[in-house]
Amino acid sequence: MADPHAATAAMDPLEPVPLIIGQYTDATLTQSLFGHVWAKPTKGWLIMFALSLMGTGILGISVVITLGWGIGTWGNTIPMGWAWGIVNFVWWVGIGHAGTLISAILFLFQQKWRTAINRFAEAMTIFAVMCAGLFPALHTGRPWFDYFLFPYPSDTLLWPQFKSPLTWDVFAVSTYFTVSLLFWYLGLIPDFAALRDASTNKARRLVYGMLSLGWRGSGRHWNDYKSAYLLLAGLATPLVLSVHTIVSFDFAVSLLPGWHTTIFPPYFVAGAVFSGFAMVVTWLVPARQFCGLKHVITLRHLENMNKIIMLTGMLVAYGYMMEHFIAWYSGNVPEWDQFYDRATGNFRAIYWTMMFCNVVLPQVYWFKKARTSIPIMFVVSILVNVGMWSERFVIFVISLHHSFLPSMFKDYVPTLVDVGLLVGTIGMFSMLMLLFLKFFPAIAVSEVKELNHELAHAHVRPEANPRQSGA
Amino acid sequence: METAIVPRNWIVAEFPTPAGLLEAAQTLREGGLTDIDTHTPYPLHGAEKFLGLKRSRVPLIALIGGIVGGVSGLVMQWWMNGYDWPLNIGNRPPFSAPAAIPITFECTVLFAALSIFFGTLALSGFPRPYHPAFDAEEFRSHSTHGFWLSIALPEGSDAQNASGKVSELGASLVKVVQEQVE
Amino acid sequence: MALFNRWTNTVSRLSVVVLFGTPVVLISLLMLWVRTPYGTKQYREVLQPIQFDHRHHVSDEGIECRYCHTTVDKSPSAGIPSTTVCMSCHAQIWSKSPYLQMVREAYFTDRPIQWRRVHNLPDYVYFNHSIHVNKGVGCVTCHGRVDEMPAVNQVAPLTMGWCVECHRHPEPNLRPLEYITSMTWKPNGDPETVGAELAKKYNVHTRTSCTTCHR
Amino acid sequence: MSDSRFPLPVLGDEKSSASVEPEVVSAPQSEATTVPDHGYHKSYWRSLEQKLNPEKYKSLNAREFPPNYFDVPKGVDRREFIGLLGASMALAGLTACSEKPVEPILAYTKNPEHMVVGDPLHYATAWSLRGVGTGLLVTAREGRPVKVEGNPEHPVNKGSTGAYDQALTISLYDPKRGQHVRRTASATKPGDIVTASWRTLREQLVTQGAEWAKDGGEGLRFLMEPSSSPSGGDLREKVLKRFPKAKFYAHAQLNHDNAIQGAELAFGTALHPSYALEDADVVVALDADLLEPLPENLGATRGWGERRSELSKLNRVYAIESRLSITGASADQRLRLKPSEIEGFARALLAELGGSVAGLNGLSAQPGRTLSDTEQKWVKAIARDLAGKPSRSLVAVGETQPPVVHAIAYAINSALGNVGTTLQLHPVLTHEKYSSVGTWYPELKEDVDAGKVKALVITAWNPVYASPFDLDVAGLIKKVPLSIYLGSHDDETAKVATWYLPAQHTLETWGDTRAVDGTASIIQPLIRPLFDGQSEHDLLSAFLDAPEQTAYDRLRAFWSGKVGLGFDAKWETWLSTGLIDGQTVPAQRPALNARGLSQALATAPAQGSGVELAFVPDYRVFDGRFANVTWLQEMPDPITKLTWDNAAMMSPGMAKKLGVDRESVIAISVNGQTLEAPVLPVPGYADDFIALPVGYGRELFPSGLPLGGVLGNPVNGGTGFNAYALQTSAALGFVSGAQVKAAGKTYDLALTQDHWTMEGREVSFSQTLAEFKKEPAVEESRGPLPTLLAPVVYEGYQWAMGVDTNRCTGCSACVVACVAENNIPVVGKHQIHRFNREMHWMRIDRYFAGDENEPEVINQPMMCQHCEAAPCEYVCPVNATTTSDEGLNEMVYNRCIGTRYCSNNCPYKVRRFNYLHWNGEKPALEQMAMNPDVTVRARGVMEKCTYCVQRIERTRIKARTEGRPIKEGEIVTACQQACPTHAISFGTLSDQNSETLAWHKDERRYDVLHELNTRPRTAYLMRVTNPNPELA
Repeated sequence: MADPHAATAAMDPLEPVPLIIGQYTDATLTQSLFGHVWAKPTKGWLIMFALSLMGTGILGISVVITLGWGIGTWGNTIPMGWAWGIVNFVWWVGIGHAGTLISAILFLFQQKWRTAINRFAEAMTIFAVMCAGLFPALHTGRPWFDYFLFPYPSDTLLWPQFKSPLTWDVFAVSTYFTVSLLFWYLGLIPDFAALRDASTNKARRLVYGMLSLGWRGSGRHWNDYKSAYLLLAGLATPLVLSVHTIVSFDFAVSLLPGWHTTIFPPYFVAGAVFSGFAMVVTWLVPARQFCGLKHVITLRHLENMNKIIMLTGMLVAYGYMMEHFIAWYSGNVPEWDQFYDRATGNFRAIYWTMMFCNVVLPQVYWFKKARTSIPIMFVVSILVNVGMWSERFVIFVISLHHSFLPSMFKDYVPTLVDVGLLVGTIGMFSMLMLLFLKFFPAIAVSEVKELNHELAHAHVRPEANPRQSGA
Repeated sequence: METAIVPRNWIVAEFPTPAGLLEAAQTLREGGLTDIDTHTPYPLHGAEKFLGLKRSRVPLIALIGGIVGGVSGLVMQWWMNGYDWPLNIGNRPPFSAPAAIPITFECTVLFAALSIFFGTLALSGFPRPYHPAFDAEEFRSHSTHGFWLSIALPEGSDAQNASGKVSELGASLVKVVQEQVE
Repeated sequence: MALFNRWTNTVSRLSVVVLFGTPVVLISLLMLWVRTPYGTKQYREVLQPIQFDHRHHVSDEGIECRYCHTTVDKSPSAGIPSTTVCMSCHAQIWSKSPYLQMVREAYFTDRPIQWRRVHNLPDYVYFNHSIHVNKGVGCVTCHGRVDEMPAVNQVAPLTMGWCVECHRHPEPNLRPLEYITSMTWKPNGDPETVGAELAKKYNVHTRTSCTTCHR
Repeated sequence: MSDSRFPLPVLGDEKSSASVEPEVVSAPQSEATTVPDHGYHKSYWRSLEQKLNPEKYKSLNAREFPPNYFDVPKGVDRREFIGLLGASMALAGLTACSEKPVEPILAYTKNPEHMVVGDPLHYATAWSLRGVGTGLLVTAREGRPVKVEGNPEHPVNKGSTGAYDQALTISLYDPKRGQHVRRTASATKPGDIVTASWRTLREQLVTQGAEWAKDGGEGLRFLMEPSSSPSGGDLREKVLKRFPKAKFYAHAQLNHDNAIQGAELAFGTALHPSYALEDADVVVALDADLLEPLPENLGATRGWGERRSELSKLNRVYAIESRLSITGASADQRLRLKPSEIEGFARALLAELGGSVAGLNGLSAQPGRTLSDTEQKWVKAIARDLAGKPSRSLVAVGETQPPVVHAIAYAINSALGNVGTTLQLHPVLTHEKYSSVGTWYPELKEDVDAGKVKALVITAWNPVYASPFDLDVAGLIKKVPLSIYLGSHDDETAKVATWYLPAQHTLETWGDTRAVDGTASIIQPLIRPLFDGQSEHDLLSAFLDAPEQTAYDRLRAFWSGKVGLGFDAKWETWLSTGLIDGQTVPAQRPALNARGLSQALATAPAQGSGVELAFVPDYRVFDGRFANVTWLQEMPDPITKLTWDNAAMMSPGMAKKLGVDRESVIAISVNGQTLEAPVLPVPGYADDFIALPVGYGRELFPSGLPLGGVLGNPVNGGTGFNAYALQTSAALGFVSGAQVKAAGKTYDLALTQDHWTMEGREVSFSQTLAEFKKEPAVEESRGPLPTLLAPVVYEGYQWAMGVDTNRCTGCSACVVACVAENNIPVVGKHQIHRFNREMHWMRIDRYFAGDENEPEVINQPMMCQHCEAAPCEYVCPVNATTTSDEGLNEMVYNRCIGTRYCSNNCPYKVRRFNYLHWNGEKPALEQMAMNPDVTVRARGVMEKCTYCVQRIERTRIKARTEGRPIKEGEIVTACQQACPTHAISFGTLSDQNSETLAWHKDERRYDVLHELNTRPRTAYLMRVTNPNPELA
């Protein structure tokens, strides 16, 4: 049922690049979007998967060492009670923000271009938060007592201490993970149903059948489903903002020069979105290539994301500016020393990496060429995450290394285990992403179809109007 | 959920266009058939109106969940730190409202989200792997590209005649399936 | 033919319940268990190398606790009597009894008897007998009717919760010092009021600051 | 220590001594460290080992080298190890899921007198270093000595101690101590080594003694550790009576000879100085480290402290020195001169004073060189100052300066009438007047070469190692057919002697010693010898043809001989007070021997040229005898904050000139010897001058373990270099004309403080008296600040501390005391150097201010400030750290999950984290030193200063059972107790007349980082110096 208007309709006068390239019926969309799920794993995928498995192995080893011998196997010191591990934690949580943000906020703003990438971003969120969650759990001195953090009736009559930002973290991160998971799964249900019905292999059908919970696209269900999805999106939006705000409280609530800053919440959130979008781009570029999704994940999508990267990048830059300005304006000696030390001290290399990757680099996106060039955006997106990692290092480690008493200005060098944990989590993250790309509907198919449908009837509204029923 | 001793008959019919489907659904509903449902790969605009559905109850569930979550989160913090065992934590008040905001908020969101998710599943009676409509092999297209109508026929009504009616309404394919018995 | 049969509906719903129910149940069971005597290791008769019968020594002979546990009112530890204490009587009475073979051996070879610990507090708790005994907490309050135990067993849960309850509200557990070792003393009247008077009299003010017990 | 009399020793004759075997009724609170074990028997160590494991015992004895700590007798091993295992398991919460094993409890078979199980016992005893005694009060827990403190009754140290004293317990439990008697078939063939027993040696000595007696002991030589022991002197006399021709020498590489010779020059008699600084308004220290907490200095140090507290009583200290000593650091004004220039300065001072002070005008002293303008300015100013304070001033000279400089100082002092007031002159109390190598080596060598010497007995500490390279002591010993070495470790000297006897530790032995003023004390043991140890007296008594006596009997016999009637009563008093009455010798007031002195002055002083080297005692290992004392090795050097190593210390200027920096290695050559040493530039050092701390480079104590503690054993020590390798007998103190060049290598130095200045922050305050009078710098840094928080009212006791930075010399005795009291683990060089993970609850921040050549030094002891509005508390997610009802900042190990957030948020960074299971790595023997009142922390928990809460609670319970309030001064924290200058006070602010409250109200009071409004309970008193305006 090719619609004559579809192609033209999909064109937006302001946006030369369409959201869906070419003309598709629902049937053909199904085929093209699920193709990669049914296809045999490609060589490239297998190689990548092997690598990511190795990474996960490194993670396993590092975890065993950490648990077996203690945090002493990390580079942490006094005064650097938190270092590499927490840098990784915040970095991953930050990355975990794009997903829910893209799907939730863009959904609320009715951004059509979201549909192609939200599923993907949500998956990323969940895996990133899983990686992040590892670190707070591991970095305690006695992880087997981490359950002290939860408010359970203990026979010691003791409770957690709710004034501590760490307690807030426990609630924030676990809530965030749960809600993201629910949101993601709710979105997956119709597509699982589609896979159940479209797949040929019986085993697949059974598995997807169970996952789809028996979805049958009923009008009544769609009715509840839509409002549920909308509400979850509505909840997820402030949640995303709250989570990184609370993470930033871990530092803002303390009294360390370089930590004790009111600008942290907005600036952390901006940074989180910044790195999150970058990570999405990093994955989308190859994914659309190898999963044959170029027609739904178009340059327009990528360009939009690059725009957001530039915007958030500038927000972050503003954050840096204010930090430095306040430090100077306050005239507080430790505060000023802190920022002076960041730029000139032992760790200045990392500071300048941060400045380059987060402030200078995104400016290339002023040029449409750069915004729409696949290689450029790929490199930039990776460097942005390097920059964001450095930012966390700068904030956490350097602040601790140069706090109040000069007698306790100490240096920090990570150990192999530290590095292993970072590499390892990246490995685990990639492994999960690859599995997701292989076995899950990487695109919100039903939404794309809906979009396709809408675009097709952009100015050809359904002729029928419901007559008011007497019943 | 319906567990009838006498297996009921169901009619499933595919329509070429969403518009046709909705039209048919409305006509049949006005014809007095109540158990009518549409099955489509994506939500159709205004389907609820054509099917004469009421406003979804999910928002209410969400509200209740949120309130319960928020209150319990706040009370928990006050009771544990402020009442059951108040300790001197760096001269700060045992319970201080500002410090309670984050957790209260998180609890609100968590409870609301959980109630939305499980509320929706409950309303739709999920998980429910089996449905009579699935017995029609062609029905499989409902989740990918087909626009289907399903009618649960009342006891003793004539399936043949009913299906006739449906095809008159422009269904491209009409099937009668019988509900499984446990 | 449908992918799933009708019965799968019930099964799937049940499995959802199980999926979310199991962890909840398990955790709550664990929390219950640590509160039961099994968890706290109460009421277990610990058999000692020598068949020493508190019943006999306390009720039949009417020997007072402090005769053997000499340091209970002046030291953190109540003091396990040295073999000399045993021999002070058993050099005369039952000096030939086979039961006491080990005691005599210990005494003459100068190698102590290996008693087995009954009340085992965690390593990081610093309990002090003397202050409790001097402020009116009787032996029986924590150790139970030792005079009725053939082999001593732990009657109190010895959980931190149990300690804290009394430290928050000691009155009901106070008694006059002259009855401190009595196994049978009962307050005449409401233990609350009696305790309140004693608390004033002995200037009892219990503390719940951490360093009271943890150092 | 409220009561002045301490319980009598439970350790007496063999019989009763059985009862203090460290067996334990495992009281709940001592479980963490002591879990009882199976049968104990009379002699705890040896026979138990034999009983339990005869096979093992044989193999032990057969081993060539003494067993390392894995082989300590099973008894301890299992006991302590399980104890820790138990503790860590309990902490690790494994007990929650696994059955706790039923623990055995062991009662004493026979209750020792005085012993109340679970309560500590304090014994008054003493020990001596280089023959100078200190009165000690040792705490024993169930028979294990666990803590050493000064004896408050002792007239000299009045309860204070130095770091060495504090580390005595751990040196007792040193796993590397010599443990077995060893005999070499012949010194020439050191290869075949047979273990033997003290018995065989004694029998051999008895039989050979008869022969030696024939020629009056012609061939007998004794090289003794300097000793002032009265009974030891008696033994020597007895030995000499039997062997009139035998000879006794003493050896100590760091010794008092110069001071004594100086006295002989000045007064014609050998005298030993000590100083009464409490009476000195003006003190001139010529290369003298008066405040180094050595036994002879503890009195002076306390006196100095008294003069630094009240501004009205402020004294003035001039330090003219080459290196930056703690005295120089605490001085009001410093002048840096090379060691060889000191003499010229002293002569000039003498000449200058000659004009004004009667009695000196006769003396003509030529400086022998032209003094710089600054020097002349100083000479004039000091001279005026001294002359203005007759009998209330003091000129003191360092041990390494030549006798004539001492003589000059004596002359000035006696002319100013200081002798008898600020300068106390005592007759030399050591049996041998001199102990430097030059006084015995030539004579002994002659005799040995002549083949005269048949037997050589060495009890001096390790003369082979601690002697100049140009004297071949080892060769000397090897030439002697029978050489017997009694030493603490199986060390360099032991390797060349035919017999090695492990020496008893001072806490294992009976004996007596005398303090610098002659005050005598009984040394009583607190534990039976852990190993095959013998005491010097045991060894000497083997040379008498008398039946063998136990050390105890011998000692009693000697003293009853002296006292006669009523001895027993006296004896008990002596033991309980730690003092033998009537032994103090009155200070002498000799007349100045002008002729002798002027002869000495006639010879012009030797002039130094080029780079000068000084061989200085190390603040941690002294002359090397404490090289394996981990507590001292990990104690940061008071000035440089260096741990586990020594370094070539020089002025920053000189380092620049050499083009080297911290940690780069230089090659130092002098007298044809070359030594490579890592550089550590230190402000305030004289240029063209290098200070080389002695006592390191002992290959017997190899550094470190594989993986350097990243995954395993945390203890990993540095070794440093052996400075004796450059020392010649001609110049023991300092030598000039050294060649120095960079070796192009680097060597890691583990410093606990990298940044040496305050980086322009107001962390610690210092002003001159004048400035302070005009405008105190601290007014901004105290008092309440506006806050939103509602005030919290504290009822009852409010524990608080005061720290007087003007009294603190930085000597670090408190640091070691804290380690001893609170079971603080040692982490080793690697962990400090690579990770800054030192665990000290108390550190001393040392800041340099001003010019790098004339630095002002401020010491700031830093431990948990016990903030009322503690930043660490509100960030802890599990309530593991809270404020107690008395304002203590409590740390609960068993609740701590180790997020380290508290440490991050602590502005003082005084919290310490157990990154690895330090205590699990502790050798079983060292675990004996643990204090059962303090939890042994497991891996993964935070810890910090608790204000010694275990002492607070113990005292509280004592007071409350007695139904009385806690008395002022009844609670003394470990650091406060040890401090020689009383720079720390502790008490409750609720008591209006408590000293601590007074300090909190003092005009010099300030809070560190006051602007953060953490409301610390620890108040600091700022440093106020009293420099001479003329020199400003």
